[in-house]
Amino acid sequence: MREITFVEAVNEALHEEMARDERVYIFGEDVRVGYGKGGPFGATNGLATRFGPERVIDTPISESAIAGTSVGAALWGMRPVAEIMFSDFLALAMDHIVNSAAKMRYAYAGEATVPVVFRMACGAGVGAALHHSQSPEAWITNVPGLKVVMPSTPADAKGLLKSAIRDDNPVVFFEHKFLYSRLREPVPEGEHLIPLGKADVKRSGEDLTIIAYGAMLQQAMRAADLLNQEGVKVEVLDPRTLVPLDRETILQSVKKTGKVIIVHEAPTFGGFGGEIAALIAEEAFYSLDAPIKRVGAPFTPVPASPILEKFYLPNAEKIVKAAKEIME
Amino acid sequence: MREITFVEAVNEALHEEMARDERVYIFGEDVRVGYGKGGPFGATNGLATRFGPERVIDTPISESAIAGTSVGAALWGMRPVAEIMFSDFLALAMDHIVNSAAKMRYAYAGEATVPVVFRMACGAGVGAALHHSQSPEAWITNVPGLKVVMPSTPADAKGLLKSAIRDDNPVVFFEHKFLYSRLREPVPEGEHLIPLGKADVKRSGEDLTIIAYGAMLQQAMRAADLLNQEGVKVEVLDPRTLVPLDRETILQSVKKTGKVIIVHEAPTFGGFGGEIAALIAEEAFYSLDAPIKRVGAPFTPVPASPILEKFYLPNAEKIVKAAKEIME
Amino acid sequence: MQISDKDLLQMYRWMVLDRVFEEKTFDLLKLGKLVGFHHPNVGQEAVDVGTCYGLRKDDTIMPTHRGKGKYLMKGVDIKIMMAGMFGRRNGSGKGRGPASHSGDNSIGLLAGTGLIGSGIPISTGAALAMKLQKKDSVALHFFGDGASNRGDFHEALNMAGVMKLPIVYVCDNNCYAMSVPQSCAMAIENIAIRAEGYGFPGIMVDGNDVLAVYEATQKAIVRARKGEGPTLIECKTYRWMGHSINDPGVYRSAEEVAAWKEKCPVRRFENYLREKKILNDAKVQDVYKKVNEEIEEAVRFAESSPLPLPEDTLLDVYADLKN
Amino acid sequence: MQISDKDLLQMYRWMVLDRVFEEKTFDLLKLGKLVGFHHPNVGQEAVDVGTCYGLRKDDTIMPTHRGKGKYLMKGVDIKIMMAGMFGRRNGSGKGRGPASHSGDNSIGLLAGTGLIGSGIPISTGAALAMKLQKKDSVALHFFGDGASNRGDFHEALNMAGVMKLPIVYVCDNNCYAMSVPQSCAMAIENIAIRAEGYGFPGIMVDGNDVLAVYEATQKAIVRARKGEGPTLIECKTYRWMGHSINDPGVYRSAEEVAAWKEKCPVRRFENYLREKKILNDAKVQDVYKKVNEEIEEAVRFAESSPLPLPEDTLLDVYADLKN
Ligand SMILES: Cc1ncc(C[n+]2csc(CCOP(=O)(O)OP(=O)(O)O)c2C)c(N)n1
Ligand SMILES: Cc1ncc(C[n+]2csc(CCOP(=O)(O)OP(=O)(O)O)c2C)c(N)n1
Ligand SMILES: [Mg+2]
Ligand SMILES: [Mg+2]
Repeated sequence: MREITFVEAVNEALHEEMARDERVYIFGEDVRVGYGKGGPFGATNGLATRFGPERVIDTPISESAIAGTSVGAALWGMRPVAEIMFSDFLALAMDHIVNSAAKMRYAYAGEATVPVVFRMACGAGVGAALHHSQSPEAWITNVPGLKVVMPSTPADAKGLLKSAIRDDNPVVFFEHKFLYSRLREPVPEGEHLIPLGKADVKRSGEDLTIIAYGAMLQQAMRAADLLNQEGVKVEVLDPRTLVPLDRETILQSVKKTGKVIIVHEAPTFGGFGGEIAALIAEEAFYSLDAPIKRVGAPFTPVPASPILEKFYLPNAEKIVKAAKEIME
Repeated sequence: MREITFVEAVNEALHEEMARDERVYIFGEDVRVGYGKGGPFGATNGLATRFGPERVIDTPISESAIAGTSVGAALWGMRPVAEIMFSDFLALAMDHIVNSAAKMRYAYAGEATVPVVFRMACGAGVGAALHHSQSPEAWITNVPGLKVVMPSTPADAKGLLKSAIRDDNPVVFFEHKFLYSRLREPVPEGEHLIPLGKADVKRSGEDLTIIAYGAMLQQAMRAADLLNQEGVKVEVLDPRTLVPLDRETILQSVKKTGKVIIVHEAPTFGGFGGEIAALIAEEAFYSLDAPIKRVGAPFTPVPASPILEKFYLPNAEKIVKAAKEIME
Repeated sequence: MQISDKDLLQMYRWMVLDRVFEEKTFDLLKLGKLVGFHHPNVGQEAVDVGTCYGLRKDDTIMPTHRGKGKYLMKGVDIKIMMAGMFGRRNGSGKGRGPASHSGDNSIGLLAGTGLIGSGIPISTGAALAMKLQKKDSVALHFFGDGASNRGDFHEALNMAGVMKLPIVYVCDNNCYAMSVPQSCAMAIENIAIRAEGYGFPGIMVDGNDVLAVYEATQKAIVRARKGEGPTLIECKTYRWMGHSINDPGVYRSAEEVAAWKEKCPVRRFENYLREKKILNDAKVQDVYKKVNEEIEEAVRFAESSPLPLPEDTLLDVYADLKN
Repeated sequence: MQISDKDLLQMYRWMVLDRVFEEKTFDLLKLGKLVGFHHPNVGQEAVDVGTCYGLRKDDTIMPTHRGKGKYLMKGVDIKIMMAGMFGRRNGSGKGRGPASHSGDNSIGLLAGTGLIGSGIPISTGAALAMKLQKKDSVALHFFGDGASNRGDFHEALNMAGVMKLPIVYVCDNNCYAMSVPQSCAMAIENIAIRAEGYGFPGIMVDGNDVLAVYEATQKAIVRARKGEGPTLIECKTYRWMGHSINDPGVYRSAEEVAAWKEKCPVRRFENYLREKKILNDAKVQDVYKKVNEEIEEAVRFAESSPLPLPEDTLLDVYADLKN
């Protein structure tokens, strides 16, 4: 299979869905031209020339209205793909994501759908500092009405984004910017759909489950390699969708291995890992034979210096260390 | 000791702190007059007449600027108490809470403090429906740099609010609107300070720990009574401050009882209870002799109808049911 | 502007309905019969009727929290609205959403949210959809003087201006946002001038003159349908009652309220129609009688409608997932 | 406005420093020596110098993401700034925060955030503090044309207007927000007119004419110090380079860029001073020489400065708590 980068996979999904359904349009800052290849990251490359500026719309710097108008257009028959350039700016669009999009169907008592996707680039590792590097998924996972997706591979990015655009619910779609051009992998051409709400076992093993998503999946896979060298058979599970969470696949894996480490890039405290840990501590308690470990960032903003950022980020070594603590 | 209501306790704290420190001022919508007694709930009663309209400032409907200007004023020597009328509107002030207030000290590399309190009325139970009833604490507990407080009793409300105003960090202070005029209890007069970051054991017991905050504390206490009648000795623990969380007191209690139920009013999924559960599943794992239970709201918006709202809200009966599941 | 006698009478009937509905539901509210928040619109009827009269089904409106007149004019069945206010299972919102923030796409009623001002971009998005769909429908969006200070007002109007969207922004300027007078919330007198900053016209009208409101709206609608872009219309009016049932209104003088009551938009329109011989005592009585009957029937319908089932709580969160 | 020759020379020196600093650091950026984002300010120097010249220590400024001239003029040590850009432990931000969003209360430098427009209420809050403290200091706030479309612009300017706060809003209108031309982001040409909607004056100046900018700013500052409220000053200018190092600038024509380079603010001011016989070849060379030396020295300082320690990550999150 041909290999493409993460951002190319995102771009391919957008191309295909715009070609398939003319209700789909792109709405955000610098999406038309950007740095010459569509946006600052190239995610919207070629869309404006192919589909015209009517369907690939550059907006003013107005994150709240980008989100809010997208809710309105979705209510009125369109399927907007709204782009929030950096997921840190989710804070500016927060009201329309949590109070408008998420609650509309309920307010309409089921008589409306809100098929909008909010795409946003998240994560650290590229030296973008405290206001352009956050992993804010936990800000919105307590909000009923939203789906929340965070792919970890190019193939998943394509398949999940296509599904998100076809979904009749509001979907917040996090794309990790570290992966954009750094991760190149095989991605199926054409129709390739991955259902929202299905986790993926990226590697099977019997001794320990590592649950990781976003850029942390790569670190979990590396950690699994390292641990394998010491004879520990690791299962690596990627939830892919955080809301709805694939509880069954998670519980199945933990019931098999009895040990679990949950990894995410956001600070550990208050992060989405807590939800996964709580689920396991309630539903798979009797299968557990060691404490549930979480590996995340310390409770600080993302620092600007690369030296500090490296210290800040969770990585394979930190995962291995956590594993050793519970494998004893 | 004289008894006052929850909102009177809040009001008393504001009076005392404004009298003590002239850098403290109140900033928000309808805080001066409101419905005649200071704001829609009476929290700012008497402040404008006592301290003048210069220090009790009615603002336009501009939640983002209420928060943002408060950050600026705090940086420049003031100690603002900003009021966001309903905590659902936190979504509008989100950027300045998570990206401005929380990160300023870090951006200044320690050379500035941001002593601002964001007060807001949270919670359901008063028929205020989906946009005026949320418990959004989990939206901001993954954000380093903030302190997050949610008192459960009038005495705690007074003592914690006074401490929050004196704190040099940004504090988000949730006041449960169901408690405002419904809960009347003894509150110490004058100087009464409760340190942020200290949990409170509201009732001691050996068989089961119930951790609950906000309006749920009352339900936990009721549940403890009910369980007591069946011979179960319940310890009820109120974290009071969610960030920083008093890990020691929580772990101590769970290590003693071996069983824990975590209760909050927000939807269970993705709620702050996950953090508490994860803490326990990691640090007190070997003391646990039953699954960790969480009791929260279902994963829906807060419904408008009182019948539905009653079904929605966690309560003592639901807590007792959860207890029975793990006491077997 | 030429308006037929029939239309004038219809408009009058709506004015009366709006007035009586708001008064009646406020009484019901005081009796504890309604669920949720309600913000009476008494005194502001001319804005409702002048803007909503003659809209097409494929035009959208998004009313504010204040009053139910716009909903009814856009086509919400008065019984369904009343049942919603009573929190019944068959009413607007069906007990899940509040009656005043429920929508209905089939009649072009967009739901707002309980957040003042946040509806502005949502309506603007509907206008964007209309434009992308190459339709000549129009979005009408309502908001108060207070809402015009929200960032969303600015972001949405600016977007609508630069994208030339088919939308009419109607500001119900009733002089107050809860207890806060306009002068305490902005340094300007005329909110309409803000439109200049977005590159489209801003117009002020006497919000107690239903025909002036109607004329201004119709002009703006024509402009929007032709693809010439948005208009902001500021209607100067006043709310007679407190912000809500909890509000004794201590922040304004009895004289101020009395002076505005003198300018009653319903009576003013009635007098005008009497002068034009379109109305007389008998006709007025007839209108009131029918309106009262209609409302009474709606109340009966609502009171005999079923309450929601507790488990309804769990419905309609997602289009596909079940709780 | 009378300005002494000494002041004019000082201003010229700042113009040159600004220009050379931005060019030099852009070269360093290309060499991979700097950490974080940098947005070169070349072409916009007259705004920096015309606004920041002559400010008091107790006045505040909050610059934008673009350029370092304002920071240096307000009193950030050039060595410390450079060390910050190199990500050193003793530099602005100390490796925790980026050099361009670090603040220093002792010199009236407010830190912004990386969110375009979000600084506007923060500066406005500092102005509120000044007013509450009954000081006659002034806050100067900078933002781009793009930022003026953020809701925070609206909310903050409205608040400042109604509260008559001592603040001067300076819009660096350089015609683009990243790749988006002003015409694509708003339907108006002059952002200054938005001030009318907030009840205070909006003024347009040629942003490449340092003296015009200076004069407008000084007037606004006097007004603010007297308690008469805010002013919005729109400076029309242009950025010569891409938005950032990643931006080849394909969205604008070579002719457009060339035409604006013709209007170079540094050369223009230089010519003016030459005509006034305040400058001559020798003096110009001397200014450039000294500026270059100063910058070289700052680079040497930065390069020999210590890198942060990994554990520094954990510092300064809370005033009291330790990680
Ligand atoms: C974002 C937000 N802030 C505050 C409130 C509380 N609130 C409800 S109505 C209202 C006043 C609105 O004033 P205006 O827009 O003038 O409309 P009016 O009530 O006068 O019709 C306020 C402040 C809210 N619902 N949403
Ligand atoms: C809220 C927000 N949206 C988007 C961005 C990404 N961004 C950084 S600079 C910029 C353009 C800003 O334009 P303008 O305000 O005109 O300033 P200029 O760069 O032209 O000096 C954008 C869109 C951001 N940092 N913050
Ligand atoms: Mg009003
Ligand atoms: Mg610009």
